Amino acid sequence: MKAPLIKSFGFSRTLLAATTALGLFAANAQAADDTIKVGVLHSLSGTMAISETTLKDTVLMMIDEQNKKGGVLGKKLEAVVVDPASNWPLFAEKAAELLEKDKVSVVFGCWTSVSRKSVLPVFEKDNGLLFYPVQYEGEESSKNVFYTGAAPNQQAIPAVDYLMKDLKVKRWVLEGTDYVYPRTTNKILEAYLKAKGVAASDILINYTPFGFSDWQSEVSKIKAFGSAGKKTAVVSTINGDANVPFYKELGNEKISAEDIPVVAFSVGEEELSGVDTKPLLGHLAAWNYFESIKSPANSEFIKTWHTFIKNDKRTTNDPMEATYIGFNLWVKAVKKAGTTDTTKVIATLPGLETANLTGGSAKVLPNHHITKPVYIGEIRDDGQFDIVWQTKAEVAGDAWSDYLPGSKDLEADWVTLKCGNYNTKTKKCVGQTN
Amino acid sequence: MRTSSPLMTLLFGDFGSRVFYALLLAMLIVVPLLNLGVTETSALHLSTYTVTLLGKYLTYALMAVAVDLIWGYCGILSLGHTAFFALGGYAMGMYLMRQIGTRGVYGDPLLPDFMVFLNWKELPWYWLGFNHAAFALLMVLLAPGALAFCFGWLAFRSRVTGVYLSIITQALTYALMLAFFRNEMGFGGNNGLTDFKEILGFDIHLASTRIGLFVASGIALGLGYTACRAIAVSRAGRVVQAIRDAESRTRFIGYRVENYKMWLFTFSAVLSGIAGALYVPQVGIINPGEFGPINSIEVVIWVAVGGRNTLYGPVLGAFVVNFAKTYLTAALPEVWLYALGALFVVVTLFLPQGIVGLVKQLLEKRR
Amino acid sequence: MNTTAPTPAKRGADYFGMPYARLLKRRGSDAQPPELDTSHRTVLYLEDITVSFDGFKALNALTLYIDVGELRCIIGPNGAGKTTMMDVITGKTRPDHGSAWFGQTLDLLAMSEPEIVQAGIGRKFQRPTVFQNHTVFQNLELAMAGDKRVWTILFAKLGALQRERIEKVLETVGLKDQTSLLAGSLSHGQKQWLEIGMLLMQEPKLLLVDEPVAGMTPQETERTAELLLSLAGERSVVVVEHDMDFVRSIAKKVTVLHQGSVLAEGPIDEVQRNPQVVEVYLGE
Amino acid sequence: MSKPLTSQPRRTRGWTVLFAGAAAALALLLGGLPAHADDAASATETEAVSAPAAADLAGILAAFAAADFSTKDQLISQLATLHDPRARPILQALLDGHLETRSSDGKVFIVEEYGDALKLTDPLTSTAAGDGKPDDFERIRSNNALRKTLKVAIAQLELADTDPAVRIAAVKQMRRDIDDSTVASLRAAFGSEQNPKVKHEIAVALALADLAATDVDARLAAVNALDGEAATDVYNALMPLLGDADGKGIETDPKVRAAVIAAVHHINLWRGFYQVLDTLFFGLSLGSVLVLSSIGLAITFGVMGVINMAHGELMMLGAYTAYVVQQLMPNHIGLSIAVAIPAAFLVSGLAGVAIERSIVRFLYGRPLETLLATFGLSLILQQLVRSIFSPLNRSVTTPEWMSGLWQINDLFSLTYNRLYIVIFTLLVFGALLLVMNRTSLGLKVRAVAQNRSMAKAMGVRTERIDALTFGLGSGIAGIAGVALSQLTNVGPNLGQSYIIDSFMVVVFGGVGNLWGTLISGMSLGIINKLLEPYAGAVFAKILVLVFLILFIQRRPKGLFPQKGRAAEGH
Repeated sequence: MKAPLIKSFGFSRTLLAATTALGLFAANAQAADDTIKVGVLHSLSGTMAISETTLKDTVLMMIDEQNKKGGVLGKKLEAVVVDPASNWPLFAEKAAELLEKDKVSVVFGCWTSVSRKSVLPVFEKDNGLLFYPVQYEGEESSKNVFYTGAAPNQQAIPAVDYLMKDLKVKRWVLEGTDYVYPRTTNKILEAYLKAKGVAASDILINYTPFGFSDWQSEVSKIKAFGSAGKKTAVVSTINGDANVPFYKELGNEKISAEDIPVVAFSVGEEELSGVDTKPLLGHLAAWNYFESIKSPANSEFIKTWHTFIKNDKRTTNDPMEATYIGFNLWVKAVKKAGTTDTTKVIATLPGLETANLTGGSAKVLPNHHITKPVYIGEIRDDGQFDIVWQTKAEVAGDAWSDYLPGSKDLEADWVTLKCGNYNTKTKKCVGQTN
Repeated sequence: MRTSSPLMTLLFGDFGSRVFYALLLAMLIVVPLLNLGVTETSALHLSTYTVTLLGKYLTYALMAVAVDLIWGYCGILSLGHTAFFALGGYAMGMYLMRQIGTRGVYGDPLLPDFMVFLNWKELPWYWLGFNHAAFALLMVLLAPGALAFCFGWLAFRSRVTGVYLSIITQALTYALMLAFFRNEMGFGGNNGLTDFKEILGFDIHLASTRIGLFVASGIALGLGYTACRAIAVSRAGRVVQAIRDAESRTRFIGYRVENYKMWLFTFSAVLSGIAGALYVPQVGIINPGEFGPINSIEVVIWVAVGGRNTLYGPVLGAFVVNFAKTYLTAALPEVWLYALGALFVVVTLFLPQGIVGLVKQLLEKRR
Repeated sequence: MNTTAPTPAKRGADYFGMPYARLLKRRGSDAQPPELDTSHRTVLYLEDITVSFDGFKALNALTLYIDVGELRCIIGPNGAGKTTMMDVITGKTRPDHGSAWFGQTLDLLAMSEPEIVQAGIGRKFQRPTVFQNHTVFQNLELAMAGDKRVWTILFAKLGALQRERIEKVLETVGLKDQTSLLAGSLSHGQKQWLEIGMLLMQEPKLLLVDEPVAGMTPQETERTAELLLSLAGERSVVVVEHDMDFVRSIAKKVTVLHQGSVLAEGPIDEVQRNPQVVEVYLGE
Repeated sequence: MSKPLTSQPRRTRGWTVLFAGAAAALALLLGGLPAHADDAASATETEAVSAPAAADLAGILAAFAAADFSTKDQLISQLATLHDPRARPILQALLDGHLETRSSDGKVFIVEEYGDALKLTDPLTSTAAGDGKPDDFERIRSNNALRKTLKVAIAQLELADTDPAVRIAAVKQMRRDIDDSTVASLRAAFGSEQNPKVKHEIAVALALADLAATDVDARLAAVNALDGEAATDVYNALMPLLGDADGKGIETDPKVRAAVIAAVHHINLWRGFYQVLDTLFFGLSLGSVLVLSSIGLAITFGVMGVINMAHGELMMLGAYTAYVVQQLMPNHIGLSIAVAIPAAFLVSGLAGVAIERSIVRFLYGRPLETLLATFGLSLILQQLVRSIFSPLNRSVTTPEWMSGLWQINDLFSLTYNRLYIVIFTLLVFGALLLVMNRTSLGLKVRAVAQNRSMAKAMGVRTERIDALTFGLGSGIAGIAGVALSQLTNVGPNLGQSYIIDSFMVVVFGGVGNLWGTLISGMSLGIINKLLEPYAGAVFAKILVLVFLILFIQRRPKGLFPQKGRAAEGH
């Protein structure tokens, strides 16, 4: 019984079988010539699906709209949607799949910092083009990535300025989820506050894990910290799911915005649509876009969105605007460059300008960040925001923070210096160059 | 040549193993050929993406074999085996981080980037030594091994069995996940370790390095498989299966059941650690998510889908489930979870012996 | 009752069910089986053993002695404590109170299950427990006396002498024709014999046999009786059984357990006439 | 301990009472006029520069429509000093967001939502002014600073309320923002106040104001008066006198400083005491959540031995049921919870029965395989919910009676939702205990669990019992989901975040023992909360897990193991 079986699995046959099997993998989906492929790399399942699914829909909507206008360069756009399932290594794998197998011209995607960090080497190696639409911690500038969300100086610092000047806040709780965005933002804020003369004992920094749901102790800690006779505010970089129980606890503990206002950097209209907002009245959020901002472009956008998603109750939010800006910038760049070739598109992008949804314009800077206005809104009882403060002009995004010792000498400039990480002291470029 | 030598029996003693060795060898020859030997324009060319993907599957397969050794043969259902996988991965990741040197964004020769912006002044003691490949390799084996040994020593001596054991293994990996999420731990928190540049002096993004890693994973799988099989067919392997079938009886004929379990568990953990160490450079990131209890359950599912207590079944299972996942997340991104969930339900309900069992049944029927 | 000394159960709770001292003592002990001293012609001493589960006393100050080479039958109604007694002897259950010695020198309460087996006590369970997925031969091979440490067993090979011993036991229990069958495919009676065979492979000084003929055909029962009789003498055999006919066919001395302690002890005829025994068996 | 404070919303409904109160307020304010008038005069001097000249109510109201926030602030102050009984409801409406302007003519109304329409009240005449369409009106918005001003302004008017409780609340409200005008009205009220409790609160307020006096004796008297008070605002006021880290702002007089130190010390003693109580309560409430989420598992896993990885998803179904019920009855939020509980029990219970009949029953005796199958099922259920309800979180409104705080005294309060969840957990537990111990279903369930074949022989329809038991466990998971919907996100990931903890609780308590589950859940909750202040939230959880792992080593069968022969098996 044994001998013939060994024979039957002789190498020639096995090799043939194996080759056929591998052929399945090798079958490259050759890009059809009449379309331009656009990759969408947002989690549709797992923990991040809550936030990212909306962005996938936004990109699909934008593609739809663009195709109605006749596409780009005479070709229709074709979306390639994949699901990295909130799994970070899978993000890298899916990025490689989009770039190497599907040969997409551009990718819109990622939400969390770790997903962006995970795909970064892939984009740099394959010379891909990624538009990243979420506010983030900065400390990065890649040739292949355009950051259309806010850098810390476009969100955190203006918000703190507002609290300090307009609300006369003297005592600060920096409450965040324990990951890189809050850590970095809080480091920057801590340095900034200290530079403004706030004593170390008036700053409380606290971290909780992802999805944290039992806020009783933390909130009572905040309450106790806030009862020292100085106006206290909470700067919240709490992420995602942990927000709802946090605000519920705040509401139940009757910590009102008049006593201890909470200004959040990750809570927008979409997050609030999952919360009963009555107890949150008056708490703050800092963004570069609010759905309630009145402008013709915004009304148009909201209308298109409602039609596309077939639901009048769906809200819009800041990362959606960032996606909108990123998409329009890419279309402009492709039209200007006359090709979808990534090297040429990347070279074309800096300096381009497109209208944002709030009446201003977004300009691509040499450091691959864009200019954005900063708004501070108070939560209304209908889950929307009242704008209580805004910057006079758009703020330029800063890749490297001036308030961190490691990065204050660093500069990103892909136009003249051709470097994302140039040390102005040593005059050297670290890492990727152009 | 004596074909009936114990070694030959060990290697080619059963049909499944022969198929396994043949396919593995074929893969190790064909894949590099199609990637490096065929021009990119050819239809036969295998992209580096595919090579990396296959390399990842190979490490998953090794992990599945390790889990099968303790579950299929000894009846220990560990729902925390990714803890060892991730530890091995972190050991490798730490080595790769140290290899970055001054090429990090802040150009610090000693500290990884995440330490620089968190204001760490010096390298924590547990990072020392990881700049040497040999030390890192030792840690790949030692870290998971030591943890498994301690855990096994505690758990098996006090006769924690069955469901209880499964659940505390889950607690173990869950606790580790939470711990590694903490930025204070010095392992990069949620972002983990990423942005690797080179391994053993080779650029990690080069196709040839990828092939090297792929081949290394294949060899590791082959050796790991052989070692597991050697254990399985030895008298110790029979003792282990005896423990699975009738633990009390085994104890009452004079075996120290806890020692057998402990050593087997430790060995399996070391194999998982090796799998993790090979996994990390291929996917390019290791973060605490790898400790996730859900991941552990998925590994168990690969084993079940392939067919446990066979060693080759889990290899098949790892490939089938992960290929399905890769394919479906791109082809049907909205509904792939239905398909995957249904696969698990159907396999457990209708294929208690997995795909391998089904094939066996069909072959027997034909005869 | 001795109230000052810690009861074994309390001591047992110190760490993983055994005190540190014992933990240390156990190192390497499975290589060298301890010496059995039966110079007083008694192989097993059970004195004042009490075991309770949730207040229910499964054993109540049980005292029992077994002589060298003796074949003793233990009978008693359900719940009399027969199986619990075996559990105590083999180290599976730790008593709340009392002492158990194997020969003059070995304190059973201080030994782990494998140690007790190595010392020479073999046990057959009530339900036949054999390794279903191993062949009959492999079952016996696994049970064979010898060094059972992991490393040794991993590289163990079967020598000619050992093969001979297995063949001999196969003959004794009458399973020669089933050598390479999977144990799971044996009949109920054959499994019982295989289990006895596995005990024999351990070369025990004391055999504990729990209900060996339950569910057997009359022919099988008869064969089992012969087998057990042939085993006594060389070693001590303790049989727990319900089947009075079977007990009568093999026993010289019978112990009757009732509610966890000894009700009567003596030759079978004498015991059967004991009015208390009659009441326990017939009155309920 | 004082009575719980009546909350703002309750009073808003009793407008008729307030009108009466406002009349009295007018009288009282006139009585306290001398002090006040000076004050108002000095205030108007500065305001006159920027504020629109609008002396009467109609003028102020008209000015509101186009005012920015700082102008609104001044308008509110003017309203409050008008001594017009009509001002009170206007301020309240503004605070509640019920003051709107009609786009067509800019006229201001107090509105009330009435289905799709608005019921209008003319604030000038306090009479009904017909209905309107929401689209025709624009709300006069307020912000944080404005709301604070509003509350203080209303409080000033409320100082003359007939209900002492309202007056106390008013004083406390005013204490939050003490300035010359509030001090003046407080002094006036102090003289005429008869109720000793209210008088005491006013005295505290005045003492707080005196802390800033230039006269040392006045300060000393104020500090001494405050010694023994424990309210947060007192603490807030005393603490800065001790100076911050750099010694800035420190009280200069040594006698006063000593008195402050003593007073703060007294408060700190009480704070420490209540902090312990707080922590224990936090522990109990966390424990209750753990118990709730694991008690269904104690049935399916503990009694039946089924490892149901979809247990979390059954909770999720319960939470979504709560959401759907609320969508169906948007006007009866309070009632919806009561309806949701049985509904969730049914939905999850039926889902459980379906799971048992279609999957689990084929896998009895293979517990580890049920784990795999139910894990697959949990993936399907999650995705199903994503497909039906979208991946976004759903908003479940907390009913009025469940939100807020039970202020037992100045330093100690319990949040209602946590309190109710503790009670609810105990109720569910008690009910389950009754079912298991006192009903024939419970008897049969236990019989089947202990000896299936014997139970079958005695005529128990074991298949039916299996399905019902699984349904019962699942139904309780659904109920737990309703409770969780009040605490956390209602989203597709709800179940996953609780599943591991649930298994830990059951195993720690001892499988098959309901009491064990209760005690283990509660003690894990308390241990966690005791550790949290020292170790931080994450590390506390890690410590608890490590503790659990070690505990299981020592007692492999949990806190309350099943004993006897049946539990051991061969």
